[in-house]
Amino acid sequence: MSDQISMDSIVVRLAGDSGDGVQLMGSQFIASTALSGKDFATFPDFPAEIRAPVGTTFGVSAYQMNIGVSPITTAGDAPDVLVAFNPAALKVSLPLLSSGALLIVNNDSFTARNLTKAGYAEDPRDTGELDSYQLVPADIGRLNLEAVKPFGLSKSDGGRCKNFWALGLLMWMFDCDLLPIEDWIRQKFARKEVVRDANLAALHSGHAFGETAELSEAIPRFKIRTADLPAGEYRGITGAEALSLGLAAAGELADRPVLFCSYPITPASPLLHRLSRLGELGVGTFQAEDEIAAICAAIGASYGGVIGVTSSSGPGIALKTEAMGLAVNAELPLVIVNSQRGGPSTGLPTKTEQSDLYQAVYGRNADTPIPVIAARSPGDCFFVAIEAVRIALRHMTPVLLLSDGYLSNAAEPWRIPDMDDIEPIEVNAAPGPDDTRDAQSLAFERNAETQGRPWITPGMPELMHRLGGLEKDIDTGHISYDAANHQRMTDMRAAKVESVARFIPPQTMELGPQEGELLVIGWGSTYGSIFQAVRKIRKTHSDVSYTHLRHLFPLPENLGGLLGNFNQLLVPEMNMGQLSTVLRDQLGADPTPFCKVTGQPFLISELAEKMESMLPPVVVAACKPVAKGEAR
Amino acid sequence: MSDQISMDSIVVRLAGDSGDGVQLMGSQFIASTALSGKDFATFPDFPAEIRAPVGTTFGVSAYQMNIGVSPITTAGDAPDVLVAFNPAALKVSLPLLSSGALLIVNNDSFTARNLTKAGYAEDPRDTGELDSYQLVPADIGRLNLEAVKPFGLSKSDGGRCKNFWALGLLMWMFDCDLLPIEDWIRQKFARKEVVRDANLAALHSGHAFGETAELSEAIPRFKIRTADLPAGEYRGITGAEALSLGLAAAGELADRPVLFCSYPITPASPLLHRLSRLGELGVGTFQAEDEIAAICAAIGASYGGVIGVTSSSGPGIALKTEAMGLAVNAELPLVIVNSQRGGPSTGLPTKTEQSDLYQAVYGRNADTPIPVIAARSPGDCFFVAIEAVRIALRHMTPVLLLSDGYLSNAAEPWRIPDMDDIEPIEVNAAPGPDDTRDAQSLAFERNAETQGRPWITPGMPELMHRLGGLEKDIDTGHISYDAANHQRMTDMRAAKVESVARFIPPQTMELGPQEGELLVIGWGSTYGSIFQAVRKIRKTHSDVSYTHLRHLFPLPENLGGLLGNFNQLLVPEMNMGQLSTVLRDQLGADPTPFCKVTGQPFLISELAEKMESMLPPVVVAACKPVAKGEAR
Amino acid sequence: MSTVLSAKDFATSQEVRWCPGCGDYAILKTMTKTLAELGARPESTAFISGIGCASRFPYYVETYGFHTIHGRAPAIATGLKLANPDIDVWVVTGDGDGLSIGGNHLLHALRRNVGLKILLFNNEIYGLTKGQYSPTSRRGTRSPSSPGGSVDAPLSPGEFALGAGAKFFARAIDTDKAGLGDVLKEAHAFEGAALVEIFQNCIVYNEDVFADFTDRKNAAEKQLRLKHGKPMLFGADNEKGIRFNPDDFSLEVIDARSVPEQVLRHDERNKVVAHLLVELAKPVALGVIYKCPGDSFEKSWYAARKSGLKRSSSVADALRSTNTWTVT
Amino acid sequence: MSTVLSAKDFATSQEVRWCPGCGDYAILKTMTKTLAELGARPESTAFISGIGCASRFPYYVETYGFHTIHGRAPAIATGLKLANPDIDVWVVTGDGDGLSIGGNHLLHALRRNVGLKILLFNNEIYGLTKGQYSPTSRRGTRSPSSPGGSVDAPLSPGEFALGAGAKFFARAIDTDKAGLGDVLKEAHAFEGAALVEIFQNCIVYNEDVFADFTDRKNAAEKQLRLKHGKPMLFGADNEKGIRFNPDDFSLEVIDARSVPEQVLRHDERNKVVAHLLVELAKPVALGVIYKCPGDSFEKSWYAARKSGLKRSSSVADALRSTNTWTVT
Ligand SMILES: Cc1ncc(C[n+]2csc(CCOP(=O)(O)OP(=O)(O)O)c2C)c(N)n1
Ligand SMILES: Cc1ncc(C[n+]2csc(CCOP(=O)(O)OP(=O)(O)O)c2C)c(N)n1
Ligand code: SF4
Ligand code: SF4
Ligand SMILES: [Mg+2]
Ligand SMILES: [Mg+2]
Repeated sequence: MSDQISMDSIVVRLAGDSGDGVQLMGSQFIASTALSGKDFATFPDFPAEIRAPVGTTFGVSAYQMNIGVSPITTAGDAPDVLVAFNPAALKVSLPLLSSGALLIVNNDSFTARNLTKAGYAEDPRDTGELDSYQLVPADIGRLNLEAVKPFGLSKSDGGRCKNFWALGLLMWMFDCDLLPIEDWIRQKFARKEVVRDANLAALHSGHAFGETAELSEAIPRFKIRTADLPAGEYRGITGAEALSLGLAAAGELADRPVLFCSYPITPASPLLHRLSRLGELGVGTFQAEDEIAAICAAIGASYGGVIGVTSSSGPGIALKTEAMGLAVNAELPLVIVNSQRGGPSTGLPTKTEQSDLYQAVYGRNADTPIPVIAARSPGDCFFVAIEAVRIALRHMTPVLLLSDGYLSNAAEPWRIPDMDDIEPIEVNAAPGPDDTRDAQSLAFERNAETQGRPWITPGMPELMHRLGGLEKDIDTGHISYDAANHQRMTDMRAAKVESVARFIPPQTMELGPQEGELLVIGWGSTYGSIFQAVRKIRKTHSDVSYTHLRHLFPLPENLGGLLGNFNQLLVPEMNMGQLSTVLRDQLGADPTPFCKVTGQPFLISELAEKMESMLPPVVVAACKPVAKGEAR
Repeated sequence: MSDQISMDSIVVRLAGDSGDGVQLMGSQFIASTALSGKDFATFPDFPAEIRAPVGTTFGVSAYQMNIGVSPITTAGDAPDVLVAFNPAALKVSLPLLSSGALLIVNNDSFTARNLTKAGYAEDPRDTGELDSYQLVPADIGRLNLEAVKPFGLSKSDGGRCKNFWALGLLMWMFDCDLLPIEDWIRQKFARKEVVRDANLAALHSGHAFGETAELSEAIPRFKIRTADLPAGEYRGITGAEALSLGLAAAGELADRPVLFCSYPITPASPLLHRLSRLGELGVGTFQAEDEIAAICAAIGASYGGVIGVTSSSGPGIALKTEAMGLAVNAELPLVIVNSQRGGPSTGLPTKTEQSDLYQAVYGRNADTPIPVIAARSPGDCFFVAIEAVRIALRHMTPVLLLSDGYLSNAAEPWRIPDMDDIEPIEVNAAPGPDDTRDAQSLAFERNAETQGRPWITPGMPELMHRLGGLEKDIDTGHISYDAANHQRMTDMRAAKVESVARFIPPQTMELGPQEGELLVIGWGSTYGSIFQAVRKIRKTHSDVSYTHLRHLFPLPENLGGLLGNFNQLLVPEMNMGQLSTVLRDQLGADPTPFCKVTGQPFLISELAEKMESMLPPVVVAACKPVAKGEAR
Repeated sequence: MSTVLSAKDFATSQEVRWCPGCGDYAILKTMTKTLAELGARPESTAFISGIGCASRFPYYVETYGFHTIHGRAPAIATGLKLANPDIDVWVVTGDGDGLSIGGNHLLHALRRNVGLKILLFNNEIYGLTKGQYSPTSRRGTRSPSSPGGSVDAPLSPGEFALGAGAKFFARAIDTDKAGLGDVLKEAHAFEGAALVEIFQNCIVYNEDVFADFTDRKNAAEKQLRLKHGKPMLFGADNEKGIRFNPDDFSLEVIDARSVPEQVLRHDERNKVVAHLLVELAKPVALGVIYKCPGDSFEKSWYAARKSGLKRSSSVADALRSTNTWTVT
Repeated sequence: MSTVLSAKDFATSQEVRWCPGCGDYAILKTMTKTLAELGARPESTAFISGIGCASRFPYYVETYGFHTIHGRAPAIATGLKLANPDIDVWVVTGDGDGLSIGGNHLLHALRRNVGLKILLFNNEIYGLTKGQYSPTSRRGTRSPSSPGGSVDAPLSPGEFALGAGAKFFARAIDTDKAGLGDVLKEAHAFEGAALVEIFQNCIVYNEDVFADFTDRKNAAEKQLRLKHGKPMLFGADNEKGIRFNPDDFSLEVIDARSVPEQVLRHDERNKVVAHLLVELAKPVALGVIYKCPGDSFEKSWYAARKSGLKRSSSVADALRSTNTWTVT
């Protein structure tokens, strides 16, 4: 066996046609590395078409992963290993690779036709442009077909096994146990024996290829150090999984069912899919006729005493806006999940962006404040979901929860929390009947701290009352057109949302001191990249700190103070500077925005570079030449 | 004839049941005073119900007007004359009146039943609570019925003439010519002779009552000085009228038809109603099935080469949000008019508010900038409509135009502009066919200054191209998922809207010097109140200035500089501080918000008071006592 | 509180805010009376409405009530019904609310057969927004937004409902206490979505638009009151009948005395005849036009779930339902 | 450019981005061929679509094309048609786009009879969002959002259209060039709103859902190809016929040879039979099921306006159409 290359972490990218099964292969590989105790982060990147035209660059589907010792927080800037199923995949990925990267390419796909489709005038394997990489050409197509031949599949069906062939090879390179993935194949294809057996054969064939090719020592093997993660029971989790489980957990913590009402849209649909399998946890799902019906059904559910949740991405959230106003006015709990994607309009449905913050914080007619919170990582989605429900029930308000396409699909290892450690969610109890006040007034008797009113729902005797979207008398809830009352109600609604800030923990630093030269402020899924970038920069600049916001509206009460402790503020965002607006507006701060709107997550390197540019150059004392006449 | 009381201006308020015809009476009275050359401003204030229950306070419909020498810019803080058709109308209006005001009350309505409905335990005419006013009780009900008796109307039909009876009395008090209103009645009721004659009889009876009662000298007559308005041809105009005519004018100036697509909603419907009568001006109207269909039909119209306009108020605008994103992405011209009303949700449909500024500036998913402009007065709506269309066509972008319920219904005398003085609106011409580039690329060849692309529409030969809401290649307009292209397109969309600022006149002062202590910044329909309040305060504080924004996004380029010239900034708004947010965000300013959310316009007095509180007390040198030990 | 309730017990303290003479008053009265007669429990009854004059209804009924937003009541009511299928949910909507902006939600609530009793107050006009023509307004309707007369073809609520796959469609007249009361009771008894079109007179903006057949003096000649299993007869002495003409596939009026055997018997489940009945103009068909019992949406929805919306498993287990590993 | 155009001239340079084997390819091919056969002018033809796999269609046709937003194509197309009634406007939509989120716009476009040719690509699934069940999916459809099988009752596009007051409804199969081509031509010739339901095979998420009757080997037995005025015959040798049974108001299959006089002749204007035909399952009715010519919306709309959208008066005059006075 060749010597294994030991590394702290490694970035692997799989790329191929939409139909090549790259996403499946990636997630299975990650599942295996997870089981071997490594930390990881993934970034699935796929086209908007179901099956984009074969062989084209815009049809390339990719899965990138970063595997290694903790903390791994991004899928990595530059892949060290690329598996390219066709020339287009090679072409698209090449600019990303780290120099000297290992390139495993599927030889059989380098036909004249595919090269043309990918826009290659000449075969790149011949032009020398791959010279700086470690090229491992493999006849994946042919070898796979040979492996599956015994099962009598058609050529095209047989060809579909090639992701398992490549997976087998990867498993060998990273010395993973084949057993779990074999089990998985057996289970997944239990009803299609031929496919099951063919996939298993392909897997073993790829694995064997590693062993055999090893003889020529062409393929390196990697030994990645095991993650030094905190002790505990772990699982792999994507944002969509964590968010669905979090919503179910909130239902358990509040002891109420959850009704999730949605209409499919990329990249929000996985939530609907996952939740529709969580019936046993007291979660119901309703696929409505559109986004408006979805939020309205969720409002109806909340009105009926069940935790109403709705979900979509930007364009669908836009459609829900009017109904959010109703939930605010009617003072009903509701969670609205936005899995953000690139826009405007249909935009870039499968690419990630954080550009719906304006919409979340300011995007409604009238003075209609709604608390806004955001998840930072796949696993964090679980806790943010619980937090959203907690706020909604405590204050009797809709809550906007921001996730994004990247978070939904990305995976990380996650320490399974002990449900007993999580505080139960209290529901504002319905009052007993009261002779002195009628039900109508009881229904609007708000808690002085939270402005939350009791959650009185149809079915409760003696508490019948009428609710509506017209302005209500602040005490009785009856329709009121009174001028002074409208001011009081508007103030109450503002106070309600402001009061959320008094229930949340103070903002803390992720990295660095409480005061210094530069504070980086992040929110949402950029957490991973910013964390690594600041960690890196801090090696030379200890006066750089990093804080990451979960609560975007209202902001934590101590945030203004923290911001004031630094000379410079940097806000990296995957939008045109929306959090910077909120910070200027809410805190009068003057941050430097760092914006990227390409549908791709930040690279650690570009973040680090930006920070460098804001900081004094590092002085390496010994070597520093003193310019003539320079005052020291 | 009794001596006439000469005044510079007078505030008159009419109030009664929704069914009493108060709005009609008010607008007719104003038409008459207008013809006699007075300046004026009106404020119709009515309940949300079609016919709210008779006799109740929430069913009171009122029409307030301020008449006099120029400039009259608000309907006045405190009425000098009140005509109250019933106890509820008296009760609601009393707190507003100036001390010593003249109260004309309809005696016949002060029945026990009506008093109870209005919440009066005792008849206020007996309790002394009207002592500080000048009470003129008149048997309006009875006298009117007597007057119309000859025409054989039923009691209830006859009773409906009483607004004309009261109008007759007012006409006498203000010495107006009866002829125009008689003509109007003859025309309006041409097909219903009996009603026509009864109304005329009621009008004359009221007028005669003035003459007769005069004998007892109980009723004063007023002589209001004629307005010193600039020379020109004038008409009365409401915001809804001016806006409709402005849209038609824009069509004429651009030499394109206008298609106005809308769905009824208070207070936006009057626009639809008025425009549906302007067919001869090349304006079409389409009443869609909902607000989404309305904006989409308008987009379709613009796509077809006609100026597409849509209109609604807050809740309906919310529904249009998704489609606005399409118009931005497709780079199509579109005007979206928002007649704002009180919210959130159904809120206070007939009350005014400026609380949709957040929605206008920030309220969309993704980075989707749209220019936002607002009208300041009824007549200004005409020019703002033209400006909106001009921007839309120049930059090929949707434009949001903010009006509000107050502006829609309020009236003022308006100098009719000479259409020849208004610059024609240029349309980005379609290019001729070009052999070197295909139609697809020609359609997206943007003007470097404005980022406006040519307006190529179906029917034009050789220019067929495909358009859509997915991200487009910046040059060819083909679908593009390319990362760098998305950044460039996002930047282009931002640049497009920013470029609007280079085409608008620099911000100027309405009142006061270019630098000083306090700058008041207003927008929208608060113009009238702020103008009067600053004019008042400037008598004692010459270092107070006032500027009023038409362009809210992007802001005028010189605005930041102007703001910097003052020590303090005050932003009065009928919302919770939304323009303050925009100023903090866009200019890093630190304004003091002054917010009012009662569904009622600002009073001049409350604005003046607020300014006082921010300014050093006026030192009246001679009398100022020097406190012991006080350093001078 | 299990005493017998009267119509009055279902009235709230709120002053009713419709125009004097509006047909909505009569509907309200019949509704509260019917609730009392049905022995409805206020706490397990909810009225959900959209926006419009009609949609003010919930404020006046002493049960749970939710005046929501324009056109969305069926969607909100669907959520409520899934959350708590034990609540009797009445939806009140208008021709604008239910068929213009809300057409899609009504369509899908009917298609799914959600157990809602939906009352469509059809006055062929937008009342609350001051009289614009609506999707049910007849061609040529002059209104503030159609000063020259509307050009849109009107929608037939009955055809719409049947096209949507509705399993219950009935009609009644606002002021016809008995007829409306009967229909409300039938709707209440129906398991799925029941759409009731009520001809409602808006005296301010569309006065007497239905007077031709609702006027009591014309009632006998112009109304066809349907009863399941009974022959379709009308006229002062039931002397006229309805016959199906298989040659031109139409319903026609015949002399019921001379050819009684040719008079069609009303079969609520006959969808073909229902299509013809909803289009019949002279006379106008009233009562339950179509009824086809079957499982409601919520029933099927719950049936597909082992324990309803109850938890039968724990999140702690669910978190571990995939491969896990332990770091020590 | 008044040369004769071929199908190829209607193809754009864009690579077609559907899954290999998707039924959309066949429809595209027949469409471009039909455009050529109709002598359509590219500059006065526009394709407007919503969002979905089907809605990618406009990118591939060398005419004007607008890929809009989900469900709203009929509304956008209505605006275009009013702005320029001379454009031939084709709307392309899917069962999700047109009947789920866009149900209301389709409803009202049909009701108003706007002159749009609307192609509903019905694959009974949401293709683009990866296979969730749609409003036309059959009960029990397993999909990512209905792992246990859907419980919603499906909507029938034909019933929906007729309920909406559509004046033209036809059906065709994606791969049936002749049948689809004919129907497209009929739709094109129709003045008002023409809805064409196309059974489209989504090979990825709902493969062969229509195979039972679309398979060529079953065609003769399972398809009823309608021709106006012709008897309703089917079977390998046209040996079977359709009869109307007036006893139970149903369509039934009879032996066309033994009782040929009982075979119904297809009358496109017979709405009652149209209702029965759209519900007929064995055989499935194809071709123009219902057609009732009448003025289109845009025609009535323009007729009500003296000079169309042209100006016949000046703003200067309009500004003075009320009382004015002069200040000197
Ligand atoms: C989103 C939205 N759009 C429009 C309106 C304005 N609006 C309120 S009621 C109504 C129509 C009412 O007509 P209908 O449903 O027939 O009820 P009616 O008043 O005739 O009883 C409209 C257009 C609104 N409140 N909200
Ligand atoms: C407002 C909005 N909601 C949801 C979506 C997501 N979406 C895109 S296409 C589609 C359904 C497509 O189904 P169908 O119309 O049947 O077309 P098909 O893909 O099957 O051809 C959905 C839900 C969207 N793009 N926009
Ligand atoms: S406007 Fe018409 S529908 Fe509305 S309350 Fe008045 S009469 Fe009734
Ligand atoms: S997902 Fe289905 S409908 Fe969409 S392109 Fe693929 S086969 Fe066609
Ligand atoms: Mg109505
Ligand atoms: Mg589909």
